[in-house]
Amino acid sequence: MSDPHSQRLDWYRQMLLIRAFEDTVQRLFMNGRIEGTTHLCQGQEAVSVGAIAAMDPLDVQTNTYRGHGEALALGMDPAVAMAELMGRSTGGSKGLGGSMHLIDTSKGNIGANAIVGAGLPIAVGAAMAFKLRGDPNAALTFVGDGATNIGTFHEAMNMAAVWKAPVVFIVVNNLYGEYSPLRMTTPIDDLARRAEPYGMPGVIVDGQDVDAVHAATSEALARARSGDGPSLLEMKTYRYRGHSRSDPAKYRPDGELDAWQERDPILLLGRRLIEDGAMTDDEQTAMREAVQAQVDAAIEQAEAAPYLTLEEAGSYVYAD
Amino acid sequence: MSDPHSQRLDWYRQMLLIRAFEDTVQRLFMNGRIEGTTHLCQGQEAVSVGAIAAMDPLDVQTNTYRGHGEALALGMDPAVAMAELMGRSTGGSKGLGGSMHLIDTSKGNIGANAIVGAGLPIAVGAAMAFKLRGDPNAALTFVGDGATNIGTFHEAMNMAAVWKAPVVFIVVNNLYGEYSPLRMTTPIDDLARRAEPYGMPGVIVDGQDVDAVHAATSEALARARSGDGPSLLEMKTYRYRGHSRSDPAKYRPDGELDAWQERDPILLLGRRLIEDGAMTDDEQTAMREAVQAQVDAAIEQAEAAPYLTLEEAGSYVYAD
Amino acid sequence: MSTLTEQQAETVAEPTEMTYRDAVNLALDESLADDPAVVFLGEDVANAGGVFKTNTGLAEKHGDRVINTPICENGFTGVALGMSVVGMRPIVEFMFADFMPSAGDAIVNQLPKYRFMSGGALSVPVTLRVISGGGGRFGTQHSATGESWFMAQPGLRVAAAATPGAAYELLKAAVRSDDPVIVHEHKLLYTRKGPVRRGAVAEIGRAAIERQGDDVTIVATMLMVDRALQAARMLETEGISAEVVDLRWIRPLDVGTVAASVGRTGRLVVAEEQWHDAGWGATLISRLVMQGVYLASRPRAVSLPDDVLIPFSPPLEDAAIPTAERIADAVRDSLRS
Amino acid sequence: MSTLTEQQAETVAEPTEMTYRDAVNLALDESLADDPAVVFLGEDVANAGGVFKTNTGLAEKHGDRVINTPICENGFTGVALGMSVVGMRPIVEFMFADFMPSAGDAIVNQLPKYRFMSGGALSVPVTLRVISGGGGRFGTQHSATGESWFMAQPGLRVAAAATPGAAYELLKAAVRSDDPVIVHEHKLLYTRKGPVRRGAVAEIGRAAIERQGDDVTIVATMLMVDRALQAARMLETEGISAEVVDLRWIRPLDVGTVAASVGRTGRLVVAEEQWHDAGWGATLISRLVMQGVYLASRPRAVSLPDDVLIPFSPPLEDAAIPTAERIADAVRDSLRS
Ligand SMILES: Cc1ncc(C[n+]2csc(CCOP(=O)(O)OP(=O)(O)O)c2C)c(N)n1
Ligand SMILES: Cc1ncc(C[n+]2csc(CCOP(=O)(O)OP(=O)(O)O)c2C)c(N)n1
Ligand SMILES: [Mg+2]
Ligand SMILES: [Mg+2]
Repeated sequence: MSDPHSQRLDWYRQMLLIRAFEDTVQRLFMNGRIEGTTHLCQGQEAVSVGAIAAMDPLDVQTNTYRGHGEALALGMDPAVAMAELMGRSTGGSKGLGGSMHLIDTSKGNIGANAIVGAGLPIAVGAAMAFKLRGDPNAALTFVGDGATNIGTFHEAMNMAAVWKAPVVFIVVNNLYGEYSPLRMTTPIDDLARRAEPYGMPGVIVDGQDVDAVHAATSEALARARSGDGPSLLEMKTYRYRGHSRSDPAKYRPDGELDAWQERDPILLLGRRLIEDGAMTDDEQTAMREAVQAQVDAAIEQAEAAPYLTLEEAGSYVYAD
Repeated sequence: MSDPHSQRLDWYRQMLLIRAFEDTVQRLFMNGRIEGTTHLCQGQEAVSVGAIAAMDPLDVQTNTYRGHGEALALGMDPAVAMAELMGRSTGGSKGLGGSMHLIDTSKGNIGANAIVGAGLPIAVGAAMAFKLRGDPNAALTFVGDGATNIGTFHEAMNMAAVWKAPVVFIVVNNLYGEYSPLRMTTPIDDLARRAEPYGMPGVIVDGQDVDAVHAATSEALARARSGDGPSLLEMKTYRYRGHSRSDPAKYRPDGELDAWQERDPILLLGRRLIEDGAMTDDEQTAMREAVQAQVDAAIEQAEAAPYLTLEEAGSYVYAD
Repeated sequence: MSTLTEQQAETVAEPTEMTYRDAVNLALDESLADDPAVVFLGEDVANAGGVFKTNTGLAEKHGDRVINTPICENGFTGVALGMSVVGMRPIVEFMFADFMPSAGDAIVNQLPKYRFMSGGALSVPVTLRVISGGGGRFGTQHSATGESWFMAQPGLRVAAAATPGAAYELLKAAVRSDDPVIVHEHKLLYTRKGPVRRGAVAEIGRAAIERQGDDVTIVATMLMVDRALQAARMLETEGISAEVVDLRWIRPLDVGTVAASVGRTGRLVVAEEQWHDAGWGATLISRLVMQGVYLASRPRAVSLPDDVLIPFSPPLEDAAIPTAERIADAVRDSLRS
Repeated sequence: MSTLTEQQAETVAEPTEMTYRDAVNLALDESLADDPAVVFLGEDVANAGGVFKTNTGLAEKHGDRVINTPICENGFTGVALGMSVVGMRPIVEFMFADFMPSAGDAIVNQLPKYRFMSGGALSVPVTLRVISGGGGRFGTQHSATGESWFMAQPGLRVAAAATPGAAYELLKAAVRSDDPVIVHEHKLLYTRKGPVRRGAVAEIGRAAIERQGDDVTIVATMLMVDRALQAARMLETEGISAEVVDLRWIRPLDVGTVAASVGRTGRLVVAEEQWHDAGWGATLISRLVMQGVYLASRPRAVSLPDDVLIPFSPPLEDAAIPTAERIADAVRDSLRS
């Protein structure tokens, strides 16, 4: 992965995979092949891929119910992810978690939380463990714009700053918290300002530009590892779909979605790769088809897999 | 009260009363005439008196377990306060609350909370009620430096700012949260910076100077009433005693207390009043003796008063 | 509440059929319309009718008294408390019962204690509307009923709605109470239809006998009432006559109504969408036994399986939540011994 | 825990007399010394020995593994969870049980569910040390035991220490468990003396019979064990022989030990420093009755008075919290019928 070209090709592939996965999952929910609810991340792929590409192998991260992008960027097998969404025993959490909890500890994914803000102190705790043990590692945590209004965000930021914990807070500002536009619940536009009361750097990043996301996250992680403490990175991005399965997102002004799609993260990187001569149009089409095939195969594998019994499920509550 | 002299004479008297009350309460705890624990505010009198003097008659405030200063500055009868500390039926809360809950709704004191940070959203709620009803009133809330680290602080500040609630946050920065110096739990020195992520003004105020406290609070309240929203005022002050009854405050560096006592709020105002020819030395001594007599009388009245029965206590749980 | 019940006598209308969702909406709309002191706040309550579409039209009709909050359960519950002590009557929506622990301090240390700490000077007329329950494939952090979490706390009242009529009357009673009341709604019941008596206000602490029977008393709340009624119909074909009590109030607990029913039937089954430990079912059994109520056979409890969390996986979630069949089995078992 | 009990057999020392406070301190010190993965965090835990002086010397000996936190219960409990899933074994101090609701989300939705949501991939060896109980004139927001608040939650274990020996053994067991365990200490017991067996580790879910008797079984936790023993001594002079069971574990509940005891005595009194609703006392009575355990007379509960909060006023607080006399009265009453 040291050759920059091959690295960015892989980023492109990951973003295509996430997009294909999410589009497919949406169809499966709509036609009832997956039950419950889901929170998709189309449009935010550059944040997941760029930030996670900056992690070292033994770094960890926590994310949210909108965590499919991070899970796949961390290398979770789409078949394992799909099986989890379908509640099968072959899922990452054996079907006990579902769409909101794509977890894979072997990939440094130590939590996808369905409680807003709850993942932040968990990441700070992991970072403090690294610091106490003298490990060279750091933690990332992904959190939404709306989540910056809950107390846990403040408590986690404050502890991380006072302890100089090696953690980076990725605020995924997609302009909405459920049906509420940012300014309906938040008195400012730039959430990077929320770093100030902790004496922590706060940086605004173009969340559509995977190169920019990667560069900013790499710098923040280096700072964290060096002992200089945490950072907050505000990723300006947009979610193409509604908040969750049941949300048609009627509350968004006309044209807003189109404007953002003109700066689609996959489009942007795809253009650059062609300009740089790293990839041809045909290669991109081929790659798109390849990841879709991967996702389609995942569905088949998942639907063929069994469910746990309730008794088996009960064996995963306690360790002792 | 329009004549500035008479107003400042009254502030002086209030500060003397609070000091005498707290010193006396401390003795009563030490010799067991009051049971349980108490949190005294000697050294912080200018904050209580100056801020509360800026309130309109129908404004309200919430404070904390360290709330004797605010309660008395709001005009609570020392005999009623003392009876509450002694658990008597003549206490402000009929003895059900105790030292941590000196409440007097008739004086705009709608809460003294023993849970760190819990008073803040309550003040925001009262302020929002005023705003929704079109009342011309505002709310104050007193909170410690340590309390700015709990989530409720952040949640209250954010709601107040986004709703432009007529509320003023008085951060009483006395440099310690229990046994922890500020910088052990908080990554910054000036808590006024904690207003930034809400787009709210944050002002540093000399908490030893009652005139400065009054001026800053009056300005912030005027702003709140005008619809421009909340403010945070950081009052730099110091608590002379330990955190609570059981705390000898051994953790403080030598000389720190002495340095602060040189800028004792009562001393500062007393000097000014003499310079301004508003008061003589003898008048100040007489006033000091008068308030002490008031406190001593309060003890007698309180100790003569009865207790509720448990059955009576039970009648104050539900309204219906 | 006596005044209310008089008032009610005058004004109760003929029952009209509507969904549980519409009953909630009607109670909210009337509460906001009847009293300018009523405010309604919560996450997205004023947007698109709310996440469970219970709030359709309210923001349009009642303007700035329907307030979208930031995501901060403990904070906005404290805000409701602050509003209440200066004369408002807030209704707070909890989008999922699972978020009540996020407001744990406000619910345990503030709402129920505030009046007491003021020596009775302050009242706290705050209603928490809590959308609860499993079966929706929302996973282990979004499927609690939480109906017994706060039943031990003096200063609170806790209600749970099993029918459209109960959803309407309980919410009306909560908003009129001068004390903090938690009202649970079950997300799987929103589409259920049933009669609603406009103007009716539930009596605090009064359970409702949903079905009369002679052989056994089944006590349940919310979705479990529905399943208990299904079980009763199944049992009827076997010649077993089951009485079904909708508890309606978890605090205060209507031990009297249940004791009277068990006095007639001699047998008790509690059907609860919660673990048996520290729940209303255990409390009810304990209080009945301490009162010396006669039982012809051991009481039975049909509950969430001990030591298992609620799984996302659809077949597993269905296996965890008590069914009509499991309730019927418990009844049959109780008749055997 | 079998390995632990073997290990224990080898290493348990002769009992030595010490205070409950020193027993807690010893267990903390040994836990930190035995395993570099153990960390201890909370408000002022590293300052002046902590607010209840249970932590004297720990910061000096164990350095940066004893961590003062800012005031943020939900946040630092989440931090402990994060530490635990990457291999540490955190012990968290809650200065007052009343602050657990401030960490409600971490305690209800995170600690107990985290392993399950990961399909068993993650373990959460977190201990919460909770200083609880009334009688200290701390008022209604600082006097809860909170011992049954979380007993319904699968994924958690809950213990409560009545003696110095229990304080030591339960804390050792909690720290060694790979699951989240809440251990309650009672602030009025810190000065009590009793024997402590160094190296002993409590068995999870095992109650202790503190006093043997034939006529009645009194079940209690923490301060109430002490008062139950006083009551038993008073009753002895009347020729009544009371067995006293220290429950020790609230989750899991040792129904077996209590059932066996009641099987011998035929009578049951629960003595609890909590309201009876939704508590371990009600749960125990319900489970015993559902098991069909024979009772010669109705079970009795001595609890906090229904519908009354804990008042500050000293004589009122004393009237609210169960006394040895009230426990003895309940026993006498149970023998009458
Ligand atoms: C404590 C809590 N309150 C409310 C919710 C319901 N909820 C789930 S997602 C969400 C909006 C979060 O918005 P944001 O943080 O911007 O993240 P996004 O969904 O945009 O990725 C809300 C209110 C929750 N899960 N947890
Ligand atoms: C939620 C909560 N956590 C912990 C405590 C215990 N406690 C009481 S006061 C205090 C320190 C508060 O410090 P600060 O906010 O600076 O106020 P001060 O005591 O200095 O006036 C602590 C930790 C509490 N009362 N509530
Ligand atoms: Mg968002
Ligand atoms: Mg302070």
